[in-house]
Amino acid sequence: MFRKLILSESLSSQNEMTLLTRCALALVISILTIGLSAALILSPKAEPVLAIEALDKLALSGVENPVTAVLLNFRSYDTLLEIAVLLIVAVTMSTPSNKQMNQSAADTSRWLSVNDAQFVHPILTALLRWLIPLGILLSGYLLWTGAYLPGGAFQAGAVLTGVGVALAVAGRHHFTWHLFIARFVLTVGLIAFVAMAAGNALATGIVLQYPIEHAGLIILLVELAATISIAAILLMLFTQITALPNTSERLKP
Amino acid sequence: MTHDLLFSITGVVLIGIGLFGSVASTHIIKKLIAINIMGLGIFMIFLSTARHGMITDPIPHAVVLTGIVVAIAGTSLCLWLALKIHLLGEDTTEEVNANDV
Amino acid sequence: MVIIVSIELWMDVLLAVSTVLLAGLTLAARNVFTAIVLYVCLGLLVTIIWVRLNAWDVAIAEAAIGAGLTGALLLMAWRRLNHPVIVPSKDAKDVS
Amino acid sequence: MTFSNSLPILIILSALLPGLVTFFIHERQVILRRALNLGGNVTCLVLIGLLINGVYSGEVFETRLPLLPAMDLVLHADALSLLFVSLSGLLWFLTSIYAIGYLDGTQNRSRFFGFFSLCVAATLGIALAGNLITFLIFYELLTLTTYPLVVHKGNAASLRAGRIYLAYTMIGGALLLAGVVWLKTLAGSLEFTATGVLSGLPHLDPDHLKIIFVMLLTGLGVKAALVPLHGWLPIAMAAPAPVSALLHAVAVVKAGAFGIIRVVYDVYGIEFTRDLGLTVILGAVAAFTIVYGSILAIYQDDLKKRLAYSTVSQVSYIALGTAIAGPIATIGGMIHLVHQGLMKITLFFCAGNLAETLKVHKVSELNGVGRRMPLTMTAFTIAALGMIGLPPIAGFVSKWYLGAGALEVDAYWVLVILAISSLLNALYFLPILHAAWFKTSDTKWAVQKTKLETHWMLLLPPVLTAALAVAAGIFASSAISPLSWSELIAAREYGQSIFPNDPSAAFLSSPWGLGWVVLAPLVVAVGVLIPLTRQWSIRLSAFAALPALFVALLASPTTTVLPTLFFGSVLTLDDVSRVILLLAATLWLLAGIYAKGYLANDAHLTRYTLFFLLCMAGSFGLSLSQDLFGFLTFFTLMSLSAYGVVVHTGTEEAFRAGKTYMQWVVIGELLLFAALAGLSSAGNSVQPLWVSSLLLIGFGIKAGLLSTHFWLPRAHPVAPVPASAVLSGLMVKAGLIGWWRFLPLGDEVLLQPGMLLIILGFAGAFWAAIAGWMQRDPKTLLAYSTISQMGVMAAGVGIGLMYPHLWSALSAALLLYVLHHGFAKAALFFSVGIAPIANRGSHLKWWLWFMFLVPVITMIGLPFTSGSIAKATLKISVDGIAWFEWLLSLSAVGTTLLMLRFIELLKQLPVSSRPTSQFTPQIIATCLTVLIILTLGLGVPVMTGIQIIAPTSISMFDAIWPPFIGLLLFIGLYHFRLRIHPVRKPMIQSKPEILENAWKTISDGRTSKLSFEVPLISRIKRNIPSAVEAIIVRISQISIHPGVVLVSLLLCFALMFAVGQAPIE
Amino acid sequence: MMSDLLTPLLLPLMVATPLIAALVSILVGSKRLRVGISLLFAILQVLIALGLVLFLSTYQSAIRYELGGWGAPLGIDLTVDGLSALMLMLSSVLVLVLSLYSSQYFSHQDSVRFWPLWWLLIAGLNAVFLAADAFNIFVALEIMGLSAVALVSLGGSRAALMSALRYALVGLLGSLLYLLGVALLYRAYGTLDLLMLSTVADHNPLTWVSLSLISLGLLLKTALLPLHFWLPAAHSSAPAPVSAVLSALVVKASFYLLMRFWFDVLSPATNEIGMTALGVLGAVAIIWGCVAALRAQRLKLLIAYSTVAQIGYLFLLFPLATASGSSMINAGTIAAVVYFILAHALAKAAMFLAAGDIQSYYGHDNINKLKGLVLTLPMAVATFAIAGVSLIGLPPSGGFIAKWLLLESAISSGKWWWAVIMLMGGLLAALYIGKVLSIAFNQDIDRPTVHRPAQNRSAFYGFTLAILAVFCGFNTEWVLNLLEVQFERPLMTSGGVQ
Repeated sequence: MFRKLILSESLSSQNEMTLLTRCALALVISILTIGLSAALILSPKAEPVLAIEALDKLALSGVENPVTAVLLNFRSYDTLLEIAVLLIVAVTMSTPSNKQMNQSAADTSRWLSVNDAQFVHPILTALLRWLIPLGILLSGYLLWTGAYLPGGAFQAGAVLTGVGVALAVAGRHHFTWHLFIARFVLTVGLIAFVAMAAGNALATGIVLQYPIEHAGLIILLVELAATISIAAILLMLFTQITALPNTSERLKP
Repeated sequence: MTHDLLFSITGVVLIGIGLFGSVASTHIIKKLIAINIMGLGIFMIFLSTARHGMITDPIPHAVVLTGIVVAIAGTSLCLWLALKIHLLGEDTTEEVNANDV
Repeated sequence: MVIIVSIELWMDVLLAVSTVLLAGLTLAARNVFTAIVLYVCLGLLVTIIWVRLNAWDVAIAEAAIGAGLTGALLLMAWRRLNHPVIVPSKDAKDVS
Repeated sequence: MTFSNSLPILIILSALLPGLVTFFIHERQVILRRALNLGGNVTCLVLIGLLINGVYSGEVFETRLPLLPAMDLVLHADALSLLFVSLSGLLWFLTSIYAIGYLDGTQNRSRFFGFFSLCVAATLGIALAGNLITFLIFYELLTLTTYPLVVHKGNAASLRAGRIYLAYTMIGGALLLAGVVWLKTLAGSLEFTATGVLSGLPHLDPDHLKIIFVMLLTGLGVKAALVPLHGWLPIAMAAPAPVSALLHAVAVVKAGAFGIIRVVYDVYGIEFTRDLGLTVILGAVAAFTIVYGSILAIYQDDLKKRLAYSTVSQVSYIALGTAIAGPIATIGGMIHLVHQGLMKITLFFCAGNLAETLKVHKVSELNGVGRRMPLTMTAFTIAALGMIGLPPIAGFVSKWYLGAGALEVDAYWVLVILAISSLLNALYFLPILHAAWFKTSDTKWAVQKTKLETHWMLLLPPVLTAALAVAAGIFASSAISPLSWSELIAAREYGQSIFPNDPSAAFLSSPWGLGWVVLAPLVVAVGVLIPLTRQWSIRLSAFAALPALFVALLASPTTTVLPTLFFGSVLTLDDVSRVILLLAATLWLLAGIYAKGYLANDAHLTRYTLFFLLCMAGSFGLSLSQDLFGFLTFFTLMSLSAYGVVVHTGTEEAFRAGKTYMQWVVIGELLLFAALAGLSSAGNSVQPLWVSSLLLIGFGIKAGLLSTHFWLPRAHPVAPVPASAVLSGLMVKAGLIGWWRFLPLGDEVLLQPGMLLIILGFAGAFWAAIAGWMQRDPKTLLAYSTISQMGVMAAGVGIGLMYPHLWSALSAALLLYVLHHGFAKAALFFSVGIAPIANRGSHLKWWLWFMFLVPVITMIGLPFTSGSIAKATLKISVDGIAWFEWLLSLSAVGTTLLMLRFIELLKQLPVSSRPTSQFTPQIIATCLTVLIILTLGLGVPVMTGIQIIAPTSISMFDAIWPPFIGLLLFIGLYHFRLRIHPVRKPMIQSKPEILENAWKTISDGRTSKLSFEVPLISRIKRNIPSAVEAIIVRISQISIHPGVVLVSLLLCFALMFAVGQAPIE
Repeated sequence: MMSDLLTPLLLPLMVATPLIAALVSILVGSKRLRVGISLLFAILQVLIALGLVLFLSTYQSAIRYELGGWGAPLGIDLTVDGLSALMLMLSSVLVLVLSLYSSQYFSHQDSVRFWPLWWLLIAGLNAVFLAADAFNIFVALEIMGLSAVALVSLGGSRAALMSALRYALVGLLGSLLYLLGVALLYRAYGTLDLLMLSTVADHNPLTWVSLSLISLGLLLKTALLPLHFWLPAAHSSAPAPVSAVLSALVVKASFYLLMRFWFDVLSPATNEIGMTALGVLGAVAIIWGCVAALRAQRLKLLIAYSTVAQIGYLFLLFPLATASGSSMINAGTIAAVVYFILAHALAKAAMFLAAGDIQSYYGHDNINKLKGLVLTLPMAVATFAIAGVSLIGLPPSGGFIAKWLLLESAISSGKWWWAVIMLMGGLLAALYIGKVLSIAFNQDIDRPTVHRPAQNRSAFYGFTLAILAVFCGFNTEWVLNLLEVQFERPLMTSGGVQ
């Protein structure tokens, strides 16, 4: 079922599955969906016992926004693993230092360096002067309100990535990711989380259990670190994909 | 009460479409889109269970958030792999190598 | 229990049907570019559904990551995939 | 971990650890590797020694390691495991010495010796396994460790062999695993208990057990090479020699057989298996394998392949032993485990030696190899004879117990199988021996550089194992011999107390008294073998008979019992054996003196003297020994060494005569084996009819009875004169002694055998007379006269069988007749030797002719000669059976006819050119014999105390009329013979030719390249029509010949007469 | 007393150590330092696992650790019982040996990316074995899947990348199906915790649908026959230590989850037909895997197909476990399958390491060109042979014990046809291993072209793994009574399981 994988659009047309198989497949899947929806309709929804319990314990969690409480307090282990997932993808894409990108001009000594790209987007550079501060402001706001209103690390991180992407697309700036500072920024989220877990274990004897009084502050700090690293990782995803050299580095025979 | 039932049904339909798309389409990007649609469907079922009239259950929200991040991570990894293969340049159609059934 | 036939319900039914249609269209699209664009629209539509389902955090995240970043990634990847690969001969690097 | 439960695991580790360490030793560190290996061997043997005396003193050794919740790895040393452990330990020691010698200079030896020790560790594990699971684990480990050994050489053939070996053993292993698991679920724990685990458990569904048994049997059958599963064994011959030696003699094949024993005895329990009827399946498969393997072996030209097929058949003896569910058969099966191991490993060592030093692989290339590698070939001969089952060597002991065990449960078909397989063994081993020793080698081999024929490491093991095989045979009933061990096991298996051994004579007299009689010639024979004392002992060889003569004449009647020898052999000197010993001693003495002159400048004198002495020892032993095993051993020793003498001259004709002689000897051997086995198992109850008839025919072959006499007229004349003198004079009498000892003469009436004997006897007498008369060569004539005289004696014994009350007088008469005939015939043969001088007309002529006439006259039985006295006493002892007297006199007519013809032929002998001085020893010997004949006529009653009625007038007349008629007949026929065209070749010869053809077609099958079984069947199909057609042609020729008509007339006349006269009461 | 206070802490530590190791190996610059630290962490991980196992075997009670102190339904718990302790022990030991092997297997360039991914994969593995929350399992599966894909793509060749892409797509689809199953469960029972689910779950259509969805997702990841197309390419083109860990542990982790869901969590929803269906698929997998292995031209491909076959063996557990009709899960079969996992993991890892050596020495691993291997790489051949012994299930290896227990339970439950399939599988395995061995022993060849001088040190690790595979055949007592340690079911309202 996954045997055929086409990369270039031109070839994808002739390799379509034959009509017959498509119909058969459609038939099977529609039966499955009808079955599933029937099961859904028939069986009653469970009482929101868990929801009530979560909302009761919200006070203890140190934040008002129930989603952030669940994310960073009740089920903080999930979020920890979540950031680890992001880190995996970041690591796979990190190119070792000596394999030089072919943007010769870019200065590879600094994380964010300005290069004199020949073609610069006039409109985009103009827009940037407005967009970047706005983006940063917005992500800071989202981070801060996360505790009380919908918002939080992931959303703030996403907005920050948007800013970064705009910068990269504009063409004047170039990110190099193999420096220590870059690698540190990528891992700061996970490091903060693990440090918090260990710290809590010392403080309250149970891993990932916040001391009640400082919960809010610790959560905020961790969210900050998480936002930075999420933003960095997502930005890296984007730049690495776009920055892949166009010439084919055919593997040594 | 019927709102969430309606949305869970759409979620299921989305899953169906996503599954069909992921299997039927051959181009890597269309496959990834289909998989993302399927993810959206699942999230829709999750979130439709979250709404109980007045109380909204935060657990599914956290789950869906994590789900979205995982989805983006998976998709970007696949794209990166696809590009690396593309850059190796040879024949772009996936030729089934001889002894690999 | 009487189903309150209210405006919201109709709005929701419309929303649901349009999402399903849009999803169908994205996959039925012939070329990849339209598929990506339609997917971005689908992302936005789904963000509205999340709002209807009172899941605000998810809506923001979906808008930023689901619609924004994934769409951008797919577009960039699509562009790189369609460019013919220049075997490392002597000519200059790609200008784009 | 006390010592008692750590010893088994220590034994296995002593093999395992050196193996593992050797893997890491570098190729070049030879000394370290050898030290490690031999060190491991020695420690293992020491530990086994400790184990043996531990178990012997009743201590229990068991190691228990937890393996699975309900089962653990158990190593338990009981008597049965001890048998196999000691065998493996010992043979591993010898094989590793052999391997070191065989492989030095080749590459990756560390790997070889590593796997070699692992393989032995697995075998030890199998031996010591306490329950079926441990057995299975080590069984599979054995497969794994033996595969790299089989593919050691790495060439295509060994790889193919490895692949096939793996295929067979893997499937076998899977079936075994399934069987064991199924059994485990049914029966819970599978500990090996003495009388079987399953017999105790109630409510076990029998047909489940049957299916499991078949599965286990197939699993084990692969390794035990039962027929359908034996395919891998011959192909695995591609492995190097030490591997095929260890694999086929000790490790793999025995593991399978051992497994079968374990399953039948310790898992199912022998009675339970028998009730389930499973022993029938096992027995059938084993029997078929035995026969099939032997037949295949005949057709293999490659030596190792032939040995492989012989292993296939031999191992099934063990299975057969287990299948015959009797205590004695069990012992047979178990000791065969050890004996076959010893013998087979010797054979493989020798095969390896031949391949290694002379690059000889094919049986057809073996001509004369005995001369080039005497030691190896002697070991090979001993082992081969052992495999055939000839007495002194170990093989006989196990076959004897198998036979006796079979009769105990009266499974007669087993006896038939044993006989057939021994015959087949002879068919494929004897040609090798014959080619090796008696044929001259046409290919020239690598000249022998070293003092010894090959590297000492290659020579020592086969010689040692051959010695062990012989020792296991000779000292069978000693304490530590495998036989007593297996009795211990069988007793445990059957839960009975140790049952009494058979013929253990109670009384005991002076130790080694009569032993010296037999030992003297053997000592001198050894002297001949050793180069320094060779010349001296050849000169002395004649006087080796003196002690026997001294004992026969002067010693008082005594008995000597040698408990350790064979099964406790008993030598007694009573009046019968005294007379025979007297005859034997004198004849050997005279023949010895005569040979001095006759063979003075013979090239093969040493070989002749060796066989001469062995034959002498055999005959002395034969006459004295009372117990079955002893008698049969000496009987075989005598007949085998006689072969050496018969083919001494080395002419083509001698070889053919030797071959026929050997064929009949082997057939006789088998019949006697079966008969004596029957006799021993029948114990003291009435002797069953088939036993006595087998005895009759078996000894009849030796005594040259009519239908089985073919070898005699061809073998005797071909031998040198002194030898044929003894052959005719004494060895033929062995048959008679046999009847004497074993037939129930004098105590019960055996009508039919007696009748048969009389008919055959007299028919033989008349027929031989006619046939002898037609001969051209005096020695053949004398052979025919022996047949006729033996016929008369046989008839006498027949009368003894029919009228037991006459036997006491009759035996005395027969003794006298034996003496008379012995000396007379010897004198006649001697005269043939010196006739050439007499014809030359030297001054001695008249004196020589007188000496020739004396034996002739005594043979004819003229009055005042020992002949007439013997015939008269015989007539009187029969007191009044008229027809017997008539026939006796008629036979006298025949003898006279023969004697006259003899004189005529003597005259025609060519004149010899050698100076008379060289003939002096021959003349002295003939004078002595003639002197004895004369004194015999007069002095015998004084010495032997037999009362003789004074020669009355009637007896005088009786003594005269038969020779007179004989003379008339001779003159009449003289003319008749001149007119018919000279007879090409005596027509009576023709029958052996048919046999000859049949034999050639079967045995020559091997010269054609027979690689696989299918062409064999087509070959037989092609041959049968040609053999049948030849027979028909021959018969047609015979019938038209006038002589034949005359003879058949006479025959039926004699028969009618005899039958008519038989007393009706 | 002191020890039982600290031991629960070991559980989170078990997940934390690999994460910390990953972080450190990202930040650290030089390769030598990175390798040194990794080995340190590997040893630490083995010690923790040992601590857990010893605690369990002495106190015979499972441990449950509530992260964040919130308790089961709301918070996430980490649990360890006999089965997971064993799996942790196995994976830590294997990881230690494989880390030693890969310390000098990778060039500097690759090792930058290898070590972090390696540790993240192990973090995922440990998280799966410790998880007690349905969604947590999803995230852990995701970590494991993505890092595995990344490690496979390290191979660098086009085949490696293509198989990595296909593996990624399969992984994503599998995870999503699993998530859908979890969503349905949450919708029906309102809780994500497995223990709570097991008490509440009963036989209604929704549970059955979710179970089948979860199973479908996990089957995709375990590569049972119809869904196995991605495994051979992925496992054979990945670098040696990666393919070893993939075959030995990653595939087994999803099987472990299947066992958890089918026997612990949603056992009321399981029915006879489902069980036998899995059994039949397993049987077909055995036969098909062996046949494909026989036909494979490359050594690593052969070993990968043999993994497909051996996975078939594992699925024989389902028809046999509840064969006796009663809902009682007979412990014998579970023990047998655990033994299979143990023996197969060690043997397969040893084989892949041997194949790795052969590949680095010859430059290719085309079986037909490997004549005379026994002369050039004796240690590799020894490893391959010994591991082969355990795969075929010949005594004295662990494989034999596993086969024995499985055969015994098959025959005692009267379903002998499974036993026949097992025996057939053993023989077929013997075929393809025999094929390789007979080529290796073939010595009449000229000198092979040396690609890279064989460092026999690296062969040593494969050899130790093979020896371990054989030695775990001995005193099985200790392993079997460790498996007895299970959670005592809180006897809640719905009938519960035992």
